[in-house]
Amino acid sequence: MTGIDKSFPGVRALSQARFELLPGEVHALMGENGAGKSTLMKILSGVYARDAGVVKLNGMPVEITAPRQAQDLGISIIHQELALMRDLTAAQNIFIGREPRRFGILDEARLNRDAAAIFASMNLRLEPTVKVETLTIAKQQMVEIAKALSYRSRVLIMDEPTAALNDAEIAELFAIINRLKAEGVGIVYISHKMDEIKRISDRVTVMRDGEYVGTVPAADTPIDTIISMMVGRTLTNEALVIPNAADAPLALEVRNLRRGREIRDVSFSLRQGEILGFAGLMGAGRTETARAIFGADRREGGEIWVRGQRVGIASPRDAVEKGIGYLSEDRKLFGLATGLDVRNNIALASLSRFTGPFGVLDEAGMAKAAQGAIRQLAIKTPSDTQEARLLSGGNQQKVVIAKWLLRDCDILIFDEPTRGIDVGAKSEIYKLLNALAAEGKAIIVISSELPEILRLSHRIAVMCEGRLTGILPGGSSQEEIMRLATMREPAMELRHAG
Amino acid sequence: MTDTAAPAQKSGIRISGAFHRLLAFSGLIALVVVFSLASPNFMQTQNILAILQATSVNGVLAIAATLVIITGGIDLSVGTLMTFCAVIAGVILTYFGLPLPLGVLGAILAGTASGLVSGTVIAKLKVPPFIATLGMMLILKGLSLVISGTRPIYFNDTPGFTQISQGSIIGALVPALPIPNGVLILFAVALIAAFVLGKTALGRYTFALGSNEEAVRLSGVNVDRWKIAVYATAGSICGVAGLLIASRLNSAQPALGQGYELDAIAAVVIGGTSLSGGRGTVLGTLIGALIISVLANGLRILSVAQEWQTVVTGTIIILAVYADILRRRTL
Amino acid sequence: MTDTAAPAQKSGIRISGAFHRLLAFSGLIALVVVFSLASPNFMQTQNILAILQATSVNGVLAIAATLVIITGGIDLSVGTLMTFCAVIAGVILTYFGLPLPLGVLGAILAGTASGLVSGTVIAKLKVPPFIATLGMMLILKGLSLVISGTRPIYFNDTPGFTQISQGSIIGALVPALPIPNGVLILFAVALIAAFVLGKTALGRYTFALGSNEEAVRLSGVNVDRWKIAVYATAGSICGVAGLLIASRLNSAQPALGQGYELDAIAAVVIGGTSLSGGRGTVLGTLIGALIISVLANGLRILSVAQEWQTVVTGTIIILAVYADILRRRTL
Amino acid sequence: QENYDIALISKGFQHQFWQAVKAGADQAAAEFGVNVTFEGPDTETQVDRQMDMLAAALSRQPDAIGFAALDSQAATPLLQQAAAANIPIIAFDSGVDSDIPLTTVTTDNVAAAALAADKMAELIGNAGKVAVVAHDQTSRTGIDRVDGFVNRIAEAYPDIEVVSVQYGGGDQLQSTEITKSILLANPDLKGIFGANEGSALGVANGKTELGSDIVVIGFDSGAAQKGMVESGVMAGAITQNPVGIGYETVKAAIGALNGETLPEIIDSGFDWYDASNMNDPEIAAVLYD
Ligand SMILES: Nc1ncnc2c1ncn2[C@@H]1O[C@H](COP(=O)(O)OP(=O)(O)OP(=O)(O)O)[C@@H](O)[C@H]1O
Ligand SMILES: Nc1ncnc2c1ncn2[C@@H]1O[C@H](COP(=O)(O)OP(=O)(O)OP(=O)(O)O)[C@@H](O)[C@H]1O
Ligand SMILES: [Mg+2]
Ligand SMILES: [Mg+2]
Repeated sequence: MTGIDKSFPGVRALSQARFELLPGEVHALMGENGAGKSTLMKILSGVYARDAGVVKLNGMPVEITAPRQAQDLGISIIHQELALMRDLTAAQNIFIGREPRRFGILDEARLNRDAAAIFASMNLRLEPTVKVETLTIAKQQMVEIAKALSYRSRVLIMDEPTAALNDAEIAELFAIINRLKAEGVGIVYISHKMDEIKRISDRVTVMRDGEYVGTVPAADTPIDTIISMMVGRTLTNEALVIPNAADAPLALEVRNLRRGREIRDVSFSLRQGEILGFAGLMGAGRTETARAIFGADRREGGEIWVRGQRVGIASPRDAVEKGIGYLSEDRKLFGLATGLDVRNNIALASLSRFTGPFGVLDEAGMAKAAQGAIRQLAIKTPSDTQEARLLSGGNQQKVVIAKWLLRDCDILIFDEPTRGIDVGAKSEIYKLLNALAAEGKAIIVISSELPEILRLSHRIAVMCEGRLTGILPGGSSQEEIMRLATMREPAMELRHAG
Repeated sequence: MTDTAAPAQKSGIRISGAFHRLLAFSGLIALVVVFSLASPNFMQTQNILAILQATSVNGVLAIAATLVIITGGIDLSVGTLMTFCAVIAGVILTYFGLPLPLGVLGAILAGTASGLVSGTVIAKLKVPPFIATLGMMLILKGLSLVISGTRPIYFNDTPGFTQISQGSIIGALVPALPIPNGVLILFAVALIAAFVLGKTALGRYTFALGSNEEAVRLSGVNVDRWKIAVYATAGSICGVAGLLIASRLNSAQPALGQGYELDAIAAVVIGGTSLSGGRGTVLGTLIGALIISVLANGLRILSVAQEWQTVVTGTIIILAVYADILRRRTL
Repeated sequence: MTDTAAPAQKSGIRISGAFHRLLAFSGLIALVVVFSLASPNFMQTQNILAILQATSVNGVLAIAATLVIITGGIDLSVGTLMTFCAVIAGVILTYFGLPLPLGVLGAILAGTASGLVSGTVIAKLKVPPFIATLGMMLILKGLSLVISGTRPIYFNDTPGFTQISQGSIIGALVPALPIPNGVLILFAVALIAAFVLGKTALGRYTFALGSNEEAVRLSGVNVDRWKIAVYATAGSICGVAGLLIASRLNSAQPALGQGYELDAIAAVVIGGTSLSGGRGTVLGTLIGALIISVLANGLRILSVAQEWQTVVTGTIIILAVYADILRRRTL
Repeated sequence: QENYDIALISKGFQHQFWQAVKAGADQAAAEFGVNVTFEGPDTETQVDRQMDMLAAALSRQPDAIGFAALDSQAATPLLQQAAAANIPIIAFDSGVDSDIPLTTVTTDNVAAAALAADKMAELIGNAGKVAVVAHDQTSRTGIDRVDGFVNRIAEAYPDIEVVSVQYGGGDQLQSTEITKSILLANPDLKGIFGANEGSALGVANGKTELGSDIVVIGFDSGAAQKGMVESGVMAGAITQNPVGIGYETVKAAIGALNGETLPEIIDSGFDWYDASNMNDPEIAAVLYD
């Protein structure tokens, strides 16, 4: 691909962008949020039409104007934003458009067999007949990967495939990638996780502001060089100062929280100025716990105490009134009002603050607050009146973070806050969380990235299968966390039995 | 509208799928029980047949609407399209005097053609389904009047015609069960539609389109073609409804049909199909259509004053759907 | 429905916002031009006033429907609620003989109350808006007949009543411009609704609910309360429509109203508001309502046969929306 | 005298005409001590809805049925079913094309509309343009009244031209808008015939809103129409005798149940009324509110 241009209303997403992929190569595409990575790949896979430039396949210029054409040319893509049909089963999603038929009738048995075979080859335990909407995002992501694999393409594009995956799944994915590579498949790999780039890719192409910056071999280029190519300057990666919060007053106490098999008797406390990390494997129940505390889901038992007082939280509204904020892990479904503009999304949880007499809104105040947040979090958007759905994935995540910062809660629960966020912004967010803690705010960070948990937390709560299997001090080792995260036979259950 | 926060399943208690499905009938069964107790005339064979007969046309229209609604669209033209197809049958059989099978074929093809037009306007011109089918509703209403010369076309010269809906093949074999053919046709259409939805590619894409049209497009599927196919299928089904109503009335009444779309859509939604697409069943729609006719019939049998009938109907429709919501929540 | 694959902006050419808004009128303007050329009677002051007067009731109903549709809901009860409010005004003014302002207040409060009921059923009982308002449509229709004793209530004892819609305050000041009050009320309602939608918290939540209700709930907003408030506001606006129609007919006609919801929703959708919620404008709805009345008036002025009027109306509704889609795509 | 159960299935329910028929039926019910129910579809196009009502009425096993057919042929099978069950049928309003009904209580709509044409001609001086606003394009009464009026004009008044026939569904508001369009399109129009109550009121309303002085002739009565005839907005109107139709239908049904022989047609008649005669006792008796 050479000389690719692409503009959207008010945004020049690509200008003279360039990319090249060899067979049997894993080629990482890097860049900050909004650099144009997804857009470039959408052009390659026939989702967008380019404004200018040439696309060549095996040396021959090709015109790709529809996803179908890309598929026929042997190009398939795993989109950054999940593109699944929620009401269909996993197997039905994978083979959409290519259903096996017999006498015109769908061969559902074969469909499920084929899907099961793909899952088996991925070492994935998943019923082909389960409806996609009942799956966690991680499992949904695995379905997307299975779908892309099922095309047996010569070119496979993966746009942040690991954003929602845990380490075990990532390892599995990398095994698959290595297998494909051996078969001569060319793979475009987009990710904001720097360690993965080193582990998996052969070459790295960096983009900035829609332009081509350079291509370097992955093995002999230091990470810092790649990062400075991305952000156009060197990032100082200063060690974080974690002020001690051990004797600060209690902000939040959760006692014996229960719901079915997802949350089994979870108790912990959180002090003001403290960051409590939540680690665990996919499906450990961290999200469920957070949602139950926030009142987003029903509880079957347990008490919640805020600042030493027992509170009844029956809905998110109650939680917010008690000063609790929750940043959801699924921004598209639960975080963003995609039809509204950036300004209103940022103000959404704080509208009452901007409401004057007769319910009239202080639009100027909202604009000022939104623009402040846009600057603070370096959200890449043409203006605060841009529709939120038109932002790049990482910038959408920042908008949701800005919403909760503006709300000014005392207790903040961040569920996968850096999902899809670039390195530069990530360290900004780490700094921000630290600053918030320093202000005395109590923070829970749920993350599937252990380095992130280790870097941020004063203490680390580990969950496994709905139980809190232990709370570790800040400096604990990864091995210690993994041991608790896989502790199937818990001591707690025995204690209850006795 | 989102079920994502669906509560956890009660551990221990597991209710079998069959029982679960049976409960879906609960609103209908409750109505039947109440009316049976209230009036001895309700549970008579004659009256049950009258109810089924009254369901046949709306049921078939509702099945057509179900297909379209599952794609996330809407079809306001089902009622006037039904009439248009009846008029076409009238022209073929009475004005041209052609044989009965041609009339049947003509009515169904007219439905298909109209569905093709709606589908094309929606898929290719990107006109929202509400507007496209609203336009078609008016166009077909006008055309029915134009073609028929604004008067009913009678089928007196086609002796077998009234048998389509009013005859009883079963009754000829088992005289104790004089189920009218119209009712059989309703069930046949329901079976075929359920088969198409569950077992064919068309059905698969119907659900997929309603679930996430953009994802289907990104998967390389020719979204436009399948969408048009769904509207065309729904149109053909409206053609069957046209034959049913024409046969019942032994005439094509060109002015009839507007307003029928609301009853059809109501049956679909009462039956649990979501207007936002992606989910729905033909069985649910049948139950929805039956609830509507049982209500109307029962209230009449009880000689409830007509103005109160409307009030009661409105209330019970809300309660029936609310009961269904409660049932799903507690299971 | 997704615009993600929208083609690129023509570089260089930038069209100002004002011009862009003007073009939204293009369908309407085209119709006006065609009818003016076709008939010298069309562009008469009298006729323009007749068109505006004819728009007033449907326009006000469509504004009510706009609010609800932006939340992603639907209100099928606007037509019969209008009638119900008119009947309430009749009971207050004619049966009880109370003074005019109380009748006006009563009609509007009746609308608010009904909206509160619909909104509560939708927000608290989670009954889908289609079903809840379908039920309310029937309930209100029945209640209007019951309360009025199935006969019209005349306002002969309330002399000022016909002035609400038919009088002309402007005409009294500027005799050359005898714009009926009904039209002024329409514009007043439109201005207020636009203000509420654009400038107040209620309006902001209206859009937010239609955009992603779950996200709004998880932001700690009392979603139920705002949703109920939107339906209640829409209900109050239907109360205004009830006064308008009662004043025009100098009577509350209890049987009228059903079917009016379709015209109202059509105006909303022609005006560019999406039925899936999250976007829409009052100005668009006004234009949509005007397109409907200009079409009806123009075709009648041209003495087009009525069956053809329907055909042409259906076609033009589709074309008008298609033209709007093209315009947005090329800009 | 037995407490008979008599089901009346009419063509409509909500309009004042049908409410007047119902009033007549209720009056007879009270007088003869029988039980009467009254039902009809929302609009006069819903033939199949009427069939469902008739079927439900049959299931109720009433002693007799009064029936105003929207379409005679469509009803034949159900009427045969009633005959088989020995339930006497009395037709009312427009007739039923069948020999099953024992008698028909009816108005001759063609003749009634022709009378309206004669009055129109007289009032506009036998020359000029007129128009018709009717309720329905396909129902029997709609067709008969339009045909009766238009044919009479064509036959007897060569200098009168019917420039427009439009249909407003009997909806007052819609009929108002139609009237205004007709008036604005034909500034030299002399008169309009509104072929049922809703249409007539709409025509009068449109005339008032435009401040026109055309001749309006209405059909049926009702408080509003009577008021307009009195005030002169409407020159006059044709009235049927709906109360009489309802009364006679029930009475005929009781007669049939008591084994009396009934005449083939019970003509309920029609009259012209205007400001000059509407207080005459025999006219006042057939007008209703
Ligand atoms: N459909 C669209 N309409 C308008 N602007 C768009 C659209 N899609 C992308 N953009 C803009 O184009 C730019 C590039 O976006 P893109 O999604 O390619 O970024 P990215 O490099 O993938 O970022 P991320 O790492 O956050 O996913 C961004 O500024 C984005 O806001
Ligand atoms: N595919 C599945 N089918 C059934 N139940 C599941 C599935 N995935 C998860 N669960 C249940 O949901 C509960 C919580 O899952 P969830 O993935 O939200 O937890 P989490 O710790 O937040 O994980 P994540 O890393 O995905 O955020 C688990 O206890 C598990 O029983
Ligand atoms: Mg991206
Ligand atoms: Mg989680």
